[in-house]
Order: sequence, then C-alpha cells, then structure tokens
Amino acid sequence: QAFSPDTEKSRIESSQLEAKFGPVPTLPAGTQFGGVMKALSNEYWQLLRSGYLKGGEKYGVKIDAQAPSNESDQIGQLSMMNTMLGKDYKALLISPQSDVNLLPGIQKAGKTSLVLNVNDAVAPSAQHFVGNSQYDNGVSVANYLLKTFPKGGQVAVIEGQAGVYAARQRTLGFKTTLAKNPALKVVASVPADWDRQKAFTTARDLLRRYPNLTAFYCNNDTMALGVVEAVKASGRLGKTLVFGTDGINAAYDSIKKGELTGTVDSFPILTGEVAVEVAVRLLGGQKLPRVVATPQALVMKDNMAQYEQFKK
Amino acid sequence: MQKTQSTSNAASRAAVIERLREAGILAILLLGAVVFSATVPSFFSVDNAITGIGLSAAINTIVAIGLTYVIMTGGIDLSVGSTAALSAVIGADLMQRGLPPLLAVVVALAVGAVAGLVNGLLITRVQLAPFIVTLGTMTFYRGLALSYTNGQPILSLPDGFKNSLGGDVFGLPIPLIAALVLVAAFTLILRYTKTGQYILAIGGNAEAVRLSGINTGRFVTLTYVISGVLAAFAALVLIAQLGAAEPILGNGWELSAIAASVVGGTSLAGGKGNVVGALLGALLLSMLQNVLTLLGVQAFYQLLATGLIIIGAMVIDRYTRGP
Amino acid sequence: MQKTQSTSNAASRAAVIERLREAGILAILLLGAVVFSATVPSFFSVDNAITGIGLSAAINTIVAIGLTYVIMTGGIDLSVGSTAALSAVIGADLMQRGLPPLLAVVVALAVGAVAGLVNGLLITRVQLAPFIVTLGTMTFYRGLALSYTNGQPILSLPDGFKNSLGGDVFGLPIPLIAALVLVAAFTLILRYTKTGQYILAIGGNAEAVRLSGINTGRFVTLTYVISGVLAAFAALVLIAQLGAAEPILGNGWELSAIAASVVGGTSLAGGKGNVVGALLGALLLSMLQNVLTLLGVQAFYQLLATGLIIIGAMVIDRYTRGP
Amino acid sequence: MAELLSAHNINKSFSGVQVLRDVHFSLGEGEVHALLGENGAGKSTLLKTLFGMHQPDSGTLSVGGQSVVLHSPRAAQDHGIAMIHQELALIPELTVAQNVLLGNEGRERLNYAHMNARVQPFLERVGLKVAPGTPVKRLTIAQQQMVEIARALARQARIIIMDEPTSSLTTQETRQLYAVVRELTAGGVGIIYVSHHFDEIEELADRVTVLRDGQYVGTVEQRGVTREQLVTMMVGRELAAQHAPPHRTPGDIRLKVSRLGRAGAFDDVSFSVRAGEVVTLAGLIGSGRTEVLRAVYGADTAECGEVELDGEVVARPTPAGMMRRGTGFIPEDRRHQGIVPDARVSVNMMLTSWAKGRVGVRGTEMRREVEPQMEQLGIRPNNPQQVIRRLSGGNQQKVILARWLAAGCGLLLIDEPTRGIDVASKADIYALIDSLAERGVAVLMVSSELPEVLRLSDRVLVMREGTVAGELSRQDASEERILALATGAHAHAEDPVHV
Ligand SMILES: Nc1ncnc2c1ncn2[C@@H]1O[C@H](COP(=O)(O)OP(=O)(O)OP(=O)(O)O)[C@@H](O)[C@H]1O
Ligand SMILES: Nc1ncnc2c1ncn2[C@@H]1O[C@H](COP(=O)(O)OP(=O)(O)OP(=O)(O)O)[C@@H](O)[C@H]1O
Ligand SMILES: [Mg+2]
Ligand SMILES: [Mg+2]
Repeated sequence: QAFSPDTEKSRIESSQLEAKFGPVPTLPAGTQFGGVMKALSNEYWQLLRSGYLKGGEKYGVKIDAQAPSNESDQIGQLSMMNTMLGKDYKALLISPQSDVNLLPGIQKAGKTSLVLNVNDAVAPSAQHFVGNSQYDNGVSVANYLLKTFPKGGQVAVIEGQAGVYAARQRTLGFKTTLAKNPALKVVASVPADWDRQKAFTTARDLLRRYPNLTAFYCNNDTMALGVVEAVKASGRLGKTLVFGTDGINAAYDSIKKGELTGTVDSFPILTGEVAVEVAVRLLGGQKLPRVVATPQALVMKDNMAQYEQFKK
Repeated sequence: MQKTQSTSNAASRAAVIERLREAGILAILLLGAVVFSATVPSFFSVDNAITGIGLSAAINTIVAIGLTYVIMTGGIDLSVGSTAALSAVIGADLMQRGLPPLLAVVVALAVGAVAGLVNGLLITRVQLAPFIVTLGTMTFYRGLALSYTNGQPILSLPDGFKNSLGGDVFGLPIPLIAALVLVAAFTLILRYTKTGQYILAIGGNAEAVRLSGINTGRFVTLTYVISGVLAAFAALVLIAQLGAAEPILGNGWELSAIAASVVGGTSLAGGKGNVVGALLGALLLSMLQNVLTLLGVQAFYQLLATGLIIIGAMVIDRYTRGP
Repeated sequence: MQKTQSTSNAASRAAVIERLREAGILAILLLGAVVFSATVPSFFSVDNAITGIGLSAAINTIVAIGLTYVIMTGGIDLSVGSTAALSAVIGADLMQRGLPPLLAVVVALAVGAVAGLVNGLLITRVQLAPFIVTLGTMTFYRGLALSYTNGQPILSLPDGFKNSLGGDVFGLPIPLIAALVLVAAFTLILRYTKTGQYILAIGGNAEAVRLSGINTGRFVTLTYVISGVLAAFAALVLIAQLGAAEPILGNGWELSAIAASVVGGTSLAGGKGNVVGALLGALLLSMLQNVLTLLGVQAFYQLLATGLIIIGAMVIDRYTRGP
Repeated sequence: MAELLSAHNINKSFSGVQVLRDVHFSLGEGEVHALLGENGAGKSTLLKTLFGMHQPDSGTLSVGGQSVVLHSPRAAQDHGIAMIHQELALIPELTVAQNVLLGNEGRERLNYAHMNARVQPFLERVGLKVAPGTPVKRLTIAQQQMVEIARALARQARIIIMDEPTSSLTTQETRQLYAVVRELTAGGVGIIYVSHHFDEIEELADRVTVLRDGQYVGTVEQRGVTREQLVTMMVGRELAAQHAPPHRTPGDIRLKVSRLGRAGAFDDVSFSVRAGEVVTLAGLIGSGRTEVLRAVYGADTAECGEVELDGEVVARPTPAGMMRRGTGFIPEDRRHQGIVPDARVSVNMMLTSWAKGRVGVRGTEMRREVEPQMEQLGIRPNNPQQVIRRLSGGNQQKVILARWLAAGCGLLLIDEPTRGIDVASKADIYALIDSLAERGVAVLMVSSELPEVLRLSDRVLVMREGTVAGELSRQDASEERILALATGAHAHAEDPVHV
C-alpha cells in the first residue's frame, strides 16, 4: 500500500528526538536549505515559513523558501522545484500541492540533496516526512464532540477542495471517529474549496435546512471563520459550535472573542523549526525514522494560554 | 397607409414573441424552483429563497452587471476578483486605521475605478487585447492586494460598516436590495441613455460607430471603470457580511460572473446584452448550488450535477428561444 | 502589366513586414533570455533551460495548440484541464489493471477525443455558446475523474510507460520533442491542408464559408476533438513524468493555455491564429516563472512581476507590430 | 432554348411579414434574365431562395426540368448554381486564390503554386490585376467584387446568380463584366442578373422580370420595352422627368487639402471644396480615391500634408474631431463600416445626432426625428424598430445617408452615394444632394458611375495611381475625358487639364 504518514509504523514524535538521538549536530557554515512551499496566500504557510527561518537561525543554516503564486498550480510548483534543484541546496523542504506533482523533482533531487516532505500532501516516494497526522486532525474534534454531546446531535462538515489529501484525511478521521456514537449524525458533508465566501454561503444554506445544528467541523480555519459569520448571522452563536483546522492567528483571535469554538492547531511555526532540525540531524548522519510527527492540539478558549507560546 | 399599419403590427408581434422567448431563462428558473421545492425540504421557505439564494446571487449579480457591460463591447474583464480583493483590503485597512467607514467606502470604490481605468486605457489607448490586459492585471492587482496586507486577512471591521451594508431593510438583506437597484439602474442606462446605446452599438460594429464620429475609446474605457467599481462594491458588500477582508477574496469571481452573464443571454461576441438576464443567470447558478447543498450531495456528485444542470438549462433555453 | 508587377511587389513586401512584426514576440523572448542570462546566475545553463522551462512549457504548448485551433474558429475550450484529468486517470487505471501501456494510451486519447466531441456537438448541433458548454463540461468531466478514482491518486505506473513518454532522446526530454513535433505538424496542417484553411476561414467569416457549401459544423467540432486529444496527450506526458495520475490534475490549464495562445498572437475574435506563436507564448510564460524563482522573488512580488511583464511584453509587441 | 431553372408561386415571409407573394421566374440556357425592382422589392430574397439560403414557405422549384428542394447552398451548388452575393462573402485573412477556390480545392493537401495557377485565368477573365497570393483584406471593395465574380466562374456553374455585381465597379470593370457574361452565355450558361442600372440591363438582358413589394408584376422581352415602361412596372406610376443639374454659385472655401500623402496609397494630393459646391473624385479602381476621402476624415491617418476646414488647419484629423467640426462621412463598405447590423434602424440613424446632442434616445422623441427621414428617403419597411440587418441593401444605404442628414453638417464626404440604390430613389438622392449644396453644404464624393459624376459635380478631380491626374470643370467634363485622364491615355495639348 501507498505511504501514509498517518499510519506509518516507523514514526516518532518530534518531542522525542532529543531524547532518542541526542543533540543536534552542527553543519558546516554556509549550508543552505531550499524550501518549496505550497502557496503563501494562506497564513498557515506563511507561519510555516517563519518556522523555517527561525529554525535556520537556531541551527545556523540559511533558508531560501519560495512558493508558487497560487495553490493549484501543480506544474508551476514542479517547475519551481526543478529550478531550485539547480541551486546548491543541501536539503529541500517541500510541501507538495498534491500527492504526486513533485515526484520527478524528488527523484532528481535524491541524488544530490536531501528531500524532506513537510506537511499536508504526501509524496509516496518521500523518504522523510515531517508533519502532523491529517487524519488525527479530524479525530480530535470528533472526540471532543463525542465527549460533549453523548446524547447526540446533528453535525456538518465543510470540506476543502475535493480530491486533496488533507481534505480527504481530515474528513475521514472526523467521520470515522464520530461514528462511534450513532446518535451524533453527520447530516451534511459538502465542499467549500478552502474559500471563506463559499463556506459562508454553504453554512447559511445548511443552517436553514438544519436550524438546530450542533456543530460544524471545517477542514481549515479560513473556511471556519466564514462559517462563524454565517452562524452569527443566523443568530446561533454559542448554540452551534464551529471548529477549524490549522491554528492561524485569526482563529486564535476569533476564539478569544468567543466566536470560533476551537481549532486543531498543528503549530506551523514549530513544524517549520522541527523540519529544519530533522534535516540537520539527517545531514549530520543520524538515522531517523521515516516519519517525524509534529504535535497538534485542539485549542479552545480554556486551554489556549498554554499554546500561545508557539505563536511567536 | 394600411400597408404600414399591418407591417408595424406584425413587427411588434414579432418583438413580443422575441421578448417572450428571452424569458426562457426565467421559465427555467421558475420550473427549477417548483421542482426543487417539491423535492427538497425547506427549499421554498421565503427565508431560504432570500438569504440562501439571494445573498450569494446578489454578489455575483453585482459583478456580472459590470461584466455584462464589458462583454457587450466585445471585451472581457478577468481582473474583477483581484480588483475586488484590492479594494476590499484597502477599504478595510483604512477603516481599521480609524477612517470613517463612509470615507473608506468611497476610497475603496475609487480604487476599483482606478483599476478599471488602467484596464480601459491599456485596451483603448495602447490597443491591447482585453483578455491579455485583464489577465495581466488580474495577476498584478492580486499581487498588490497580497503585498499590501502581507497576505494576512484584515479582521474586525467597524460595526457601523457591517450593519449598514450587511443589514436588512423590511426583512430584505441590503445586498439583495443593492443588487436589484443596480440591475434596474443599469438596465435603464442601457435602454434610455446615449451612453448605453453607444456601448451596445460599439459591440455590434465598433468601426461603424467610430466612423459616425464617436470617440468609441471613451465608452469602452467607461465599461471597464464600471466593472471595476462594481467589483469593488461587491467586495464591500461581501466583507460587510464576512466581517473580514482578505487578499485572496474574489478568487474565481470572473468565471461565475461571466457564466451568469452568458447564461442570461449576453453574447461573448459583443453587441448583445441583458442586465436582467445577468441577474437571472446569477440566481439560477446560486439556486443550483443551494439545492445541491440542501440535498447534501457529495462533493464529486455536486460537480457532476452542476455541469449537467448548466448545460441542461442552456439546452432548454435554446429550444424555447429558437435559433 | 506594370501595375500588376508593382502591386504584387508591394503586397509581398507588406507580407514580409507582417511576418517580421509577428516575430516581435520572438524578439521579446530572445531579449528576455539575454537580459536574464546576464543578470541571473545559472539562468542560461542548458540544464536549467531544459528542465526548468522545458517541461512546463512543453505541456502548456501541447494544450495551447488545441486551444489555438479552437480559438481560431471563434470558440473557447475551458474544459481542457478536466479532460486531461479524466483521460489521465482512466489511462493510468487501465495500465495498473494490466492493460499494455500502448493500449491504455490509445484509450486515454480516445477519452480525450470523446470529451472534445461532446463539446463540439453541443456547440455545433445544439448551437450553445462555447463558453457555457465548456464551462459545464469542465465541471462535469472533473466530477467524472474524481468519482472514477474516488478522489485518490493512481500511483506506480508501469516503467515501460514512464520511460517511453518520460524519457530523453539525445539529451532532449521527450515532452519537449513531442511539443515541437506537434507544433510543426499543426502549423503545417493549418497552412497546407484544406481542413486548416477552413478552420481559419470559419473564424474569419463563418457565414461566407457556409455559403461556399462547406459543412462548417464538422470543422468546428473537429477543433474541439483536437483540443480534447491534445489535452489527453499532455496529461499522459505529465503522468509519465510524475509516475502517477490524480483526478485534480490539470487545474487551471485552460487559463495558461489561452494566455500562451493570445500572447502568441491568436485573436480571441477568431480568424487569426498562429501555432508557433503559442509555443513562443508558452516559453515566455515559463521563462518568466523560472527567472523569478531563480531570482528568489517572493510569491507576492512574483505576482506583481508576472502581471507587469505580461503587459509589458504585449506593449512592446504592440509597438513593434503596429496597430 | 432549354430551361435551366424555374420557380412557381414562391411565397416567403419573415416573422409574419410577407416578402414574396406568388413569384414566378424561369431561366433558359444561354440567357441573361434580369430581375428588376425597387429597394426592398424582394429581389435578393428570391435569389437567396434559389440558392438554398432561404426555404420558401410554399411554391415549387425545378432545375433542369427536375423538381428539387434546395436545403442549403451546398445543395444549390450540387445542382450547378453559383451566386455572387450582394453583400460580399469573402474571408479577409485568406488569399485571393484561396477565396476563389474555397470549397473547391480538390485534394486535402493544398498546393499554393498550383492553386494560384488554377485561379490566374479566372482573374484574367474578369480583368483583376492582383496576384492570386494577395490576402483579400488588402483589396479594395471593388477588387473584392471582382474576386467574387472570379469565384463564380471557377465553380463552372450552369446557372450564375449575380446580385448587383456592378454596384461598386467603375465603367471599365463593368465593361469587362459584360464581356465575361457574353462569353458565358455563349457557352450555354444561364445568368440571373440584378442591377439598378438600366444601361446594363439594356446591354445584357434577354428577358426582364419585375417585382414590386414582393409581388410578381410580369416578365417581358427586354428588346420590346422602353426604360419608361420598365420604371412604370417597378414603381407603379410614371416617374417625373429627370431634373437638369441646377446652376450653383459656390461660396467660400470650406475644405482645403494640401499635399496629402501616404506611402503606397496616394501622394501629393491637393484640392479645395467650397461651400455649396459638389466636387467628385473619379478614377479607376485602386486609384486611391477612397483612401484620400478616409484620410481627409481622419478614418486613417495621412503621413504628410494638411487638412484645413474653414481656413483653420486641423492638426490631426480624427473622425470624432471632424464630426464636431461639422464634417460627415459615408463609407463605401456599408456592411463593415456603415451599419451596426444588430441594432435597430432608429439607432443606426441617430448615432451621430446623439453625439451632437440633437435628440434623445426616448421613443417618442426619437420617432419624431426618425420617421420624417424614413419618409423622405422612402425607407421600407417604414419601421424604425426593425433591426437594420433585415433591411434590403439599398434601404440600409439610405439609413446611413439619413444619419448625416439628421445630424446636419457643413461638409459631407460620401463614398459612392447611390451604391445599390434603385432608380426612383436615386433621383431623390440627387435632388437631395442638390438641395444640400443649395443650402451651402460642401460635398466631396467618390463615385464610380460616370453619369452620376456628370449629373452631380461642379468639378471632377480625376485620380490615377494615387495622384490627381487632372481636374475638369462641369463644362469640360465628359465620360471620355474622365476616362482618358483616369487611364493616362490623354496627353493632347488641347485638353483643358490643370494639374
Ligand atoms: N431575414 C429577414 N427578416 C425580416 N425581413 C427581411 C429579412 N430579409 C429581408 N427582409 C425584408 O424583405 C424585403 C425584401 O428584401 P430584399 O433584400 O429581397 O430586397 P431587394 O429587392 O434585394 O432590395 P435591394 O435592391 O435594396 O437590394 C425587405 O423589406 C426586407 O426588409
Ligand atoms: N488595407 C490596405 N492595405 C494595403 N493596401 C491597401 C489597403 N487598402 C487599400 N490599399 C491599396 O491602396 C490603393 C488605393 O485604394 P482605394 O481604396 O483608395 O482605391 P479607390 O480608388 O477608392 O478604389 P475603389 O473603387 O476600389 O474603392 C490600392 O492600390 C489598394 O490596393
Ligand atoms: Mg438586394
Ligand atoms: Mg473606393
């Protein structure tokens, strides 16, 4: 079966790296890493980038991270990676737009530099993966709902773009887990293409059809913030819960205001730092497992304080 | 004399028939509404009709009015979504910095006007193809919006602003009212002003109009300015609803608006256009989306159904309207 | 007689000037290459030119050839990306199930042809607007591709397939060779066959062609079939490179291909087209992307630069080419 | 004489308006059968029915004695019918040869050398002196007309329909066409010929069929009737005798053109036109008349020279600027430069008046302006709401004339004022131009019809190969002298030529 970080057996939590493999080795001065991002139009990727830069400073590596100008320009991203292969990077940190669009780049790079698949879409041929489990993103919200609404209720899922790995896995994790309590029913699961406006419109439609909706689970925060507005406009703020995914700053602000209920934060800055650390360790000769899992947590108003340190 | 009489009677009968046929899309809309309300629970509540379909249709309609004007001259404007984003983030930023909302709205509309003006001048003065100009500015304005905000959304707009554009009057949401007023206004402009007539005539044969001694460039430019201002206005309506302005707003608006326009009977070849048609087209597309959501159709099948229904509606329209 | 002489001399001189002016875009391309190789380190390495620019330009070119044909008739094909995805997943699935690659390739191309045929028939027989038909099928074919694979990518294609379409000949990648061969072939078809001549003529004045007793519908339909087959072929080339096929492949291809076509001198009004121009347009767009990456320009500024350069190139082109 | 084609009881209506009622028509081998009627009488409609472009509502058609139904132009061609359309049907981007052979190329693979060689004899037969490889977009309207004729020849048809083939030809080319027609009929080809010129009909036709308001009036032997009889059949009454041209006394110089030139088109053109004067540019096809007229109006830019209006130099003439200064322009290419096809008659007529702020777009206001004009020019159907595309060619031409009459102007530039206009209306238009001049309007026109040139002009400027070859006053002008100057065959010292 295809490689999936969510189920991969040789997997280690990033927090255990220090304990198992000791200190981070030092690379020769002037070492450069390249980053191929998914896009920069979502804050999540910008945060990941600042994580790279932070990690670079910490471990003495110069990082040069670039992103194609839109999130669905797969050949463009491949060209970008191919172009960056021409430069002398010791490691490439890539976040593919789809599972397969960077495969030739990975193959080509394999001979000269280390390739690290960071987050989200999973290249089946990636030998090293750093990121959180997309599947678990959905699980944590489902678990919360199972715990909070044992008597059941109606739940709607706002999906990302159809066919995209992250959307698929998050939705799957959520639905599979939620199925443990048949009284908690997923009454609708519709795509809004990662788009705030579409999420808003879709949520308004759903709220009219299901006026007593218990909760929305949204595949990312941008959509969740659109849904929050729809919930407000329908006068259901506080009655219909809204959960997002990613943990961008705007989501934190909204939670503080008591609008968004929670977000599954996968700590993009931390993830970026870990990615650099892992690359440095690998180049330093350490034999790490294929998947290094980064932390994630369902952040809500009450537990927010403990996570805000990772926002810087 | 008798001859003239009968000729003009027959001609006006022909005109009536033509008008009726143009109502084909309206018929499809009504037919759809009946079928859906019979099969989809809660489809035909007034509330659903107004807020569910109306609101998203309102934004698309406002953009589509501008595109209808542009398309009538034989042009195209791909930059509406980016123009919308740029105006929205600038307007929102100014509000957040404390500018009175009304003033910020005016500035945002002015940004839309300037964006349209640049398109128009490149097209009429430098004589570049509208597709390529607005493809270029679509990218450029998006880049401006993203660098202006550094890619971040602008949150927490003033309540005064949100309530004024996002509120209700007699139970009708303001966006919907605005869209209807604009449809009426731009229909009247098209029918009863020289400007409107020139815009149509230019699409029919720009050279003939030019040789009639008309500065065609001015009117063509005007349509792009209108398109820019309406895109900006649509963006303001949207951010008042969403309570946030983000630089990636408006992605894909051009396609929905062109679709609404074309479904409503505007010809991409120019010279023929119908603002009311754009409204009907936008309503049809929103209704479709609304129904699919209400029915809880799965993502993949939504795509299948959307494609089928768009084409199906056009086939019906084609056969009721005649060749 | 003397008059004839001088008229025909003048005419051929005019033709030469026109040809030279059409080379404007080539000049821009060369100018760009020179400037970039002087300012951007590693721009002009053969390896960068071939892998950085070549593949994406090759795929875009192949799709743009089909679109050029469609646009010449005055039409448009928005469904190329979805057609590509549909053909790719069906072809890949058949290979994975053990069908010999060659056969699977034939089936995939046939899927592209059928998708194009459906577009063509809806446009010529039912007489719907090309924009709306292909907007509908763009959604529909995408839905088909997604439901066919249930949204999953199809991995591990047979090596034979990967090597044949994804390999190199004399150091030149096969996609690039394929694109060049296709450009040559479709240029020749346009210039030296009746079919090509009719396609061009239909865009110029469809009514006149019909009055010459030619079945215009057949040729218009043919252009959509060509567009579908070439989209399928481009998809096969791509999946051979990637070694996998996924149903979301081809997103946004229509816009890049139309842009390449139009930058290359094809008029969206129809009747004028240039396959070599499409190649040059695709190269220009890819080069731009490549340079901005090499320079390490950040995404937002890449957008600004891309927009500016597209328009700038067209302005230069406009002034070298004349009105 | 074997019968090639016959049509009986043809009826045709468009959205309720009957355009043809019980029309009969027949054509014999080697015959030229002329079709005559006022603008809008239904001539083109009948011809389109015979060519399969329209389906008759009722009636029978037979070709070569066999009853047929023509579903499409293709079917008509398969029955050996070719048509020269009133509105040119050429593809601008293709070459002359490609246009002539369109649909008839033979093998799939095109061989240009071979195609050009195939087409050359047909071009020679119609006397068209351009290379077969020239793109049609580079030809003048008249040259395009010749290409259309060559195309009909290349079809090797048994029946050729010619709908106003000479409306944009000069006398020379018209004579060339006569020769072609005679050659064809000698070979047994039948020709249906529509023209508003009686001399052409007298020269060529064996029989004449007259239509009036879509009604069949009758068919007569051409030799047996007089012009007056034919006119009476056409218009249902006798036409008042032609007025002699009035004597005019021109006022101040309104338009002065000095050393106007553009490489490859015209060179060193200087002349002036006074208020109340009619000046004509005459010359052969391609002599540059149209180009000069367009340059004066600013429709194209001249490379050198000056245009002065009422003593003031116009820095850079543009159509909008010239219009504001009271100049009007009627182009020769009606379809591409004159009308907005899908707009109503009223809109087409008011385009300029709106810009001058003379009239609004509201129904009643506009009707008050439009209806008298339609009345005066006899535009039919008399319905301002009709889409202009659906008007007959001659009536479209009248609408464009009316556009400038409604707007009013001090200088009117007209390229072929009566192109496609019937005899009765032609007299009206002449009277109209006379009265414009009388009111002090300066008129500069291009005309290829020598009788018209002589009837209207106070002065004639004859152009040859882009330069003014000479100027003739009203007294000096005659068809022979104009032709001599136009072809360069003069050079007699006694000729009153001022260069
Ligand atoms: N498609 C159409 N729809 C409606 N009316 C039409 C259409 N085509 C022609 N007509 C009308 O039919 C009548 C006859 O037109 P036709 O073109 O046959 O005239 P004609 O005799 O050729 O005139 P002309 O000498 O000006 O060319 C006109 O009144 C015209 O308006
Ligand atoms: N678009 C063009 N490009 C190049 N040459 C042109 C173009 N249009 C016209 N010409 C050339 O300019 C010359 C003058 O043409 P013009 O139309 O002024 O002639 P004309 O005397 O008005 O003849 P006609 O009776 O055909 O209108 C011709 O030799 C013609 O071939
Ligand atoms: Mg006619
Ligand atoms: Mg002329």
